Amino acid sequence: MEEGRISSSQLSLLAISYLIGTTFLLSPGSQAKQGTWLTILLGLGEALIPVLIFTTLAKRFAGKSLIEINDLVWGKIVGKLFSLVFLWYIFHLGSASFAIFVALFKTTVLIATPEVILLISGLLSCIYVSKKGIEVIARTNEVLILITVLLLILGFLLVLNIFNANNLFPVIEIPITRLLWATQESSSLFGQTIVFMMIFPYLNRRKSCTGAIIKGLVVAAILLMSSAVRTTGVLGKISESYIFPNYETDRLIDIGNTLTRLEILPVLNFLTMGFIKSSVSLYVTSLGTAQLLNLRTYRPVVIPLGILMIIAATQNYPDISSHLRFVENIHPIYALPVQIIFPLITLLLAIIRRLPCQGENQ
Amino acid sequence: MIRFLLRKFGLAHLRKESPSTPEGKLLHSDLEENLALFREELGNSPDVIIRRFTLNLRNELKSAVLFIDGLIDQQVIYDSILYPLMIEAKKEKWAVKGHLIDFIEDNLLTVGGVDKDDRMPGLVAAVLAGDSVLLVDGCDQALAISTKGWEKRSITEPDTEQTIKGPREGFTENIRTNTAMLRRKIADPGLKFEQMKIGERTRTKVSIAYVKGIVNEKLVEEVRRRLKRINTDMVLDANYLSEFISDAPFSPFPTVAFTERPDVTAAKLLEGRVAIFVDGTPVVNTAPTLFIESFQNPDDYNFHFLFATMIRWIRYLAFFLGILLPAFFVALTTYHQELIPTPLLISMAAAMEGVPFPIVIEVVAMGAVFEILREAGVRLARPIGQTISIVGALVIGQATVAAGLVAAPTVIVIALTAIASFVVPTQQEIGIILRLGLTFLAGILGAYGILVGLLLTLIHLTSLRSFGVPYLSPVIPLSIEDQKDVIVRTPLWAMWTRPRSIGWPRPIRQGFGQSPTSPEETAGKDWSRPDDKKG
Amino acid sequence: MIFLVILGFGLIVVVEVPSLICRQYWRELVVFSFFIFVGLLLTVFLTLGVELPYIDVELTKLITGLGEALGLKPG
Amino acid sequence: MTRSVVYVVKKKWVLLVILLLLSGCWDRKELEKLAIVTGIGIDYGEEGDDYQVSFLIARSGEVKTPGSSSQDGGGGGGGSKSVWLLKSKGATIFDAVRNATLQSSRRLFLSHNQVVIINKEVAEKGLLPVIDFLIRDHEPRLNEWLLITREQAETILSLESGLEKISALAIADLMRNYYLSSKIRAVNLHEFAGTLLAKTTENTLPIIGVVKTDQEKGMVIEETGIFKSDKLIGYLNKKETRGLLWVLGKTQDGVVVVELPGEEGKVSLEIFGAKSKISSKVSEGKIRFEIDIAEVGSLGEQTSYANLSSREKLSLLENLKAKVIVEEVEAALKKAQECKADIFGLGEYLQRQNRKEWEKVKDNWGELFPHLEVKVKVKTKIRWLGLLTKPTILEQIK
Repeated sequence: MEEGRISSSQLSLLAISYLIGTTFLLSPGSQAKQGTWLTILLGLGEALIPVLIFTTLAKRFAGKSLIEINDLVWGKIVGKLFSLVFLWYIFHLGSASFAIFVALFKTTVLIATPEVILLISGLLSCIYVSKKGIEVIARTNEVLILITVLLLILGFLLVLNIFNANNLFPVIEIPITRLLWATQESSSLFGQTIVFMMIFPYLNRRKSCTGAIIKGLVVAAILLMSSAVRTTGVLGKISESYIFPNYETDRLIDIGNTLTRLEILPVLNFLTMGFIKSSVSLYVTSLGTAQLLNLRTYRPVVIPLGILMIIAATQNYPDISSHLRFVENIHPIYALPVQIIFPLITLLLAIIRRLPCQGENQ
Repeated sequence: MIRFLLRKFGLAHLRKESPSTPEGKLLHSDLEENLALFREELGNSPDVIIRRFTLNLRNELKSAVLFIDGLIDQQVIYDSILYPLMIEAKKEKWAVKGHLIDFIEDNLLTVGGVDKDDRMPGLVAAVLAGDSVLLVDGCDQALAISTKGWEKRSITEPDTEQTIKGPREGFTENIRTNTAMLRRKIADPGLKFEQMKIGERTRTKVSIAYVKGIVNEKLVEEVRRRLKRINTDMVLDANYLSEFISDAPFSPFPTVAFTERPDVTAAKLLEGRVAIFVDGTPVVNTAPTLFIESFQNPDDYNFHFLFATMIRWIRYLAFFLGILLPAFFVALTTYHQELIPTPLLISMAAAMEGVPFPIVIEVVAMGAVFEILREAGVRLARPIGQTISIVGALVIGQATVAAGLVAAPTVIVIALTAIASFVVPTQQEIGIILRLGLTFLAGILGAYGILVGLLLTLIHLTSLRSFGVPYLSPVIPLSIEDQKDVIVRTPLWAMWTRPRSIGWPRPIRQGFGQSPTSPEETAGKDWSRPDDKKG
Repeated sequence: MIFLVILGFGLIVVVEVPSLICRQYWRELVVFSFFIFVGLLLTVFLTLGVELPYIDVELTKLITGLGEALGLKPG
Repeated sequence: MTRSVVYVVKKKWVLLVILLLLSGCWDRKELEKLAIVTGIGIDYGEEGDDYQVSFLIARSGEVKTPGSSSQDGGGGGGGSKSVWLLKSKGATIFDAVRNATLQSSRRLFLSHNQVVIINKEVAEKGLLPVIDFLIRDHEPRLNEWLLITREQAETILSLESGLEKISALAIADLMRNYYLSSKIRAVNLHEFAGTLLAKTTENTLPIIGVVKTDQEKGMVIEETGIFKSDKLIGYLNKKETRGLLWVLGKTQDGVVVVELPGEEGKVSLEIFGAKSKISSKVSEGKIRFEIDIAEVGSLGEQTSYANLSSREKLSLLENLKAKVIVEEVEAALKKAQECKADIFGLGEYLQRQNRKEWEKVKDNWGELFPHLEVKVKVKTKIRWLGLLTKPTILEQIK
């Protein structure tokens, strides 16, 4: 079904893009105010639990995707049910990523342009790259992430003149329960890496999946933390009033009254990350659907699922702030079954049933 | 799908039948009959010359030499065929042993290449290729004698790929001259040429060249396979082949490279590539081709590496300017005016005051005008080309701005783009396509449109392969070792491995650590190559 | 508008289906048709201005409902 | 073969979508169809609560470019004006912005707006309704300068600067060069909004006024307004303004003039830069603040005949300078305490340094602030003497 192979470093890079794809704009844990970076760090630690669970599962069934594992462990019917929930979750993530970028564009640069045009033009590239397969996605991502990191460093340097370290203190201004919840929020974002359960079989060294994912998580966390520090340092208290704090930070860039209003460049750059997130989601959803329904190739379902994805994107939320609340309050619970509970019980049952049998593990 | 459609529309008969290979007629033993056969094949063309003479060996034999005027070297025919057969043969009393025709071949003809054949097709092909055919009455075999010789262009510097410090020689139209030039560059017995004839009517000589021991055998096999697959009437130029053998026939990016320079060809062969020579054209195809090859100029290796690196950056910059500048200009002036510094914005707005068209249309129209000028300049005779540029500069540059039809900034942008697009000649065509597409997208969606366009291009590029090698390598997939000739051009003594991205068996190019040092340090140092077979 | 939508979907079908038929991928064809039909239906609904539920809102309802059923207070 | 045909069809499909896309360019705004707003003035309208918003629009047609060969050479002074002051009314700012398009043939473009000048009366009623639009909308920049005026805001915008053609750009440069005198508290929209969100810190904004000479009117930064929340309640004069800047650590350049005891004439001491450190101490339920200011400067000018280039003289000068700075800071403090407005952000220092105490007092900080005990310590240094070692004439010629 998929002939391509990717290396473990490519997987790490994909994980980075997948994680920072949308979170760059809606910085996670921003309810923690100045402590955002701390919640990201704590969330990273917490996210190691689901990551270890599902990578253990993946290693146990090397060469099998989550859908196939579910089928093996749970039998045809229950397994397919689990797989369906998983696929829905990934589908939803992809559509949310579309929706967030449309929201950004509709409020900042392309106000009059119909949503549909933005969605279709974005979808075109996603379909194109998804049909080309995981190898092309991974390679495209290599370029994009390089540019992203360079631009992030540049973005840091450009705001140094308006950076105020005083804004970073006091670190913890909110009650500890709020802080823990914010940690849970960022942890559930890191847990989204479960999407790669579908991609592990195409690693050229299958045993390296844990390391690759954790590397990706750490780098993504560092990037997110640095951008959180930058945002709070530049914006201060007002950062919590903005929907897109990172975007507002770039709006403030002013070097010698010549380099000003550079916000469009970082926005486009974040968009490329969102493009990778949507593409990986679309690819995984298509591949998963094909495996679920025993198709010979996933390519025919890419376009229909892509269309459904952008329809879901328009129907994701009534307004962006309600999505923010969703990410803050509901997503941590919503993600729990997919990220932890299902993989965990699957793993336990596999251990009990002594699956996979000898010789099957190839 | 095409088969499906063809079946559906009953167009199956349009599919070309594979050519039947008839055995060909055998020669008779009678000279006149044989000549009649040739006349039948070649017709009564005035350039087909049949020189009858009497071969005075033991007894008088009617003979004839048949050749095509213009393709042969008269001197060779006289000195090496007619003189020995008509004059020398009489001088001695020969004792002919064995077959007559073999005897002639062995004892009389003083020419390098002689082939014996008894079938018409081979002989006719030989005549058409410039050989002479010797027919002797009573023999049902004939000799095809190599007498090729025609007007040749002398070796000159190629117009399209000029260098400042490099050699001043370029390939010519003659495949033998070309392969000889290559041999002179690479005196290695590993340099192999494999010849084949492609083109049912043109019978063009095509040579695959590679250096055995450096090249990947699978690559050669693949090139051979793709070339053998070709079944066409004519091969007149290198591009006739490359369109048949390229990996991505619809991609506007060139996946087979061209060069007119023997030094470039030699360098590419020694990196493990395969070159394809086509008779009749000074252009040589090399494969596999990487995207970065367009940015590597032979002069890069003739200058100091720091300067070469800087020039290479300029080339990258110019390439991106050539593609992106008009699009950025459109996006900035119609969508993202906030990015322009205020004083500049005000003076730009002043310059565009009263211009009747939207900027996108202005940019596209001016771009089209420029392309027309360029095309006219290329096709016209050189003196008139001068006129074109003056007219272009005056009319387009000055008059339209003065008349208020086009804003001055637009003209500046188009002019800069035009110059920038000439810096990387091999990617020029793709540059034009991309530029136009991106300008349109920028006109619709601003910077977002540019991004979508660039993303699509990037995806396309990453999915491209040239003979199995990813087109963007060694950047994607990243190969740290091969970065020595991408963004920077490292010193030649530091390039101690051949580029790995193409994947040949022996990567070691030279001994490690040969950077020039003082004599004391040099003493006792071993510069032999590390184990060559390891890779 | 509806015309444009149908034209668009028709184009997709024209592009995708022949190769499936050609390779005799019947199963894939069925799945493709199903999804494309759902997509077309939803798009037509959207262009006609039919109010469809929002995913986030429904999920919020579902999860708060579940939480209340379990006696927990969300957030 | 099959694949390649699909590929072609796909390409055509992409082209078709692009053609469809071409049918509309929704957000396109042509450069020559924009009215580039460089300054906004906000006054109350005549009837009721309505705002009158004035826009200073650069008339790009009148701006001379070197290439264009227009008839009336001789700069902007002679011919038509290079700006257009457009006034419009509306119930809210956004309303007024859109009402302006009833008068303007071109679309108002706010992204290059440099200054927002607000009438004093508007500021006294509260700035929140004014700045919300400016922050919420994507077009105005966050680093545009906010200024208050006692005149009508439109009058300020219609002034002509001696050097610049567009007064708003002149005002923006004035703000950017605040450090040359360090007597202006330059605040941009972003900083103002950020301070509004802070629990204890209050805002300050510069006041701009009109200076009249015989022939023309010019602009001048007069003093600094003190805000309580978003309402203007008091003023700092120039001396107090610099007192504020000392505490905020924003003094960069400027001149302190001192008189030498026992000598005629004055000495100007140039400021090269200053740092401030604020520390809070809580003892027996009382909150005390200490402000340490460290300043480095040079001898800029002397009008006396004394040779000042000896260490003793210099340290005398340093002490005098420190005294002036202490005076300035204390004056500012006094004014702030009178207004019950913590314009220095002392509350935030308390929050950082004594979290518990702050939690207790944060809700009635306004009442507590006037009674705070604040100690000011200043360290100054004169490290450079300019290019002279001594005055050209040492003795006064009698």
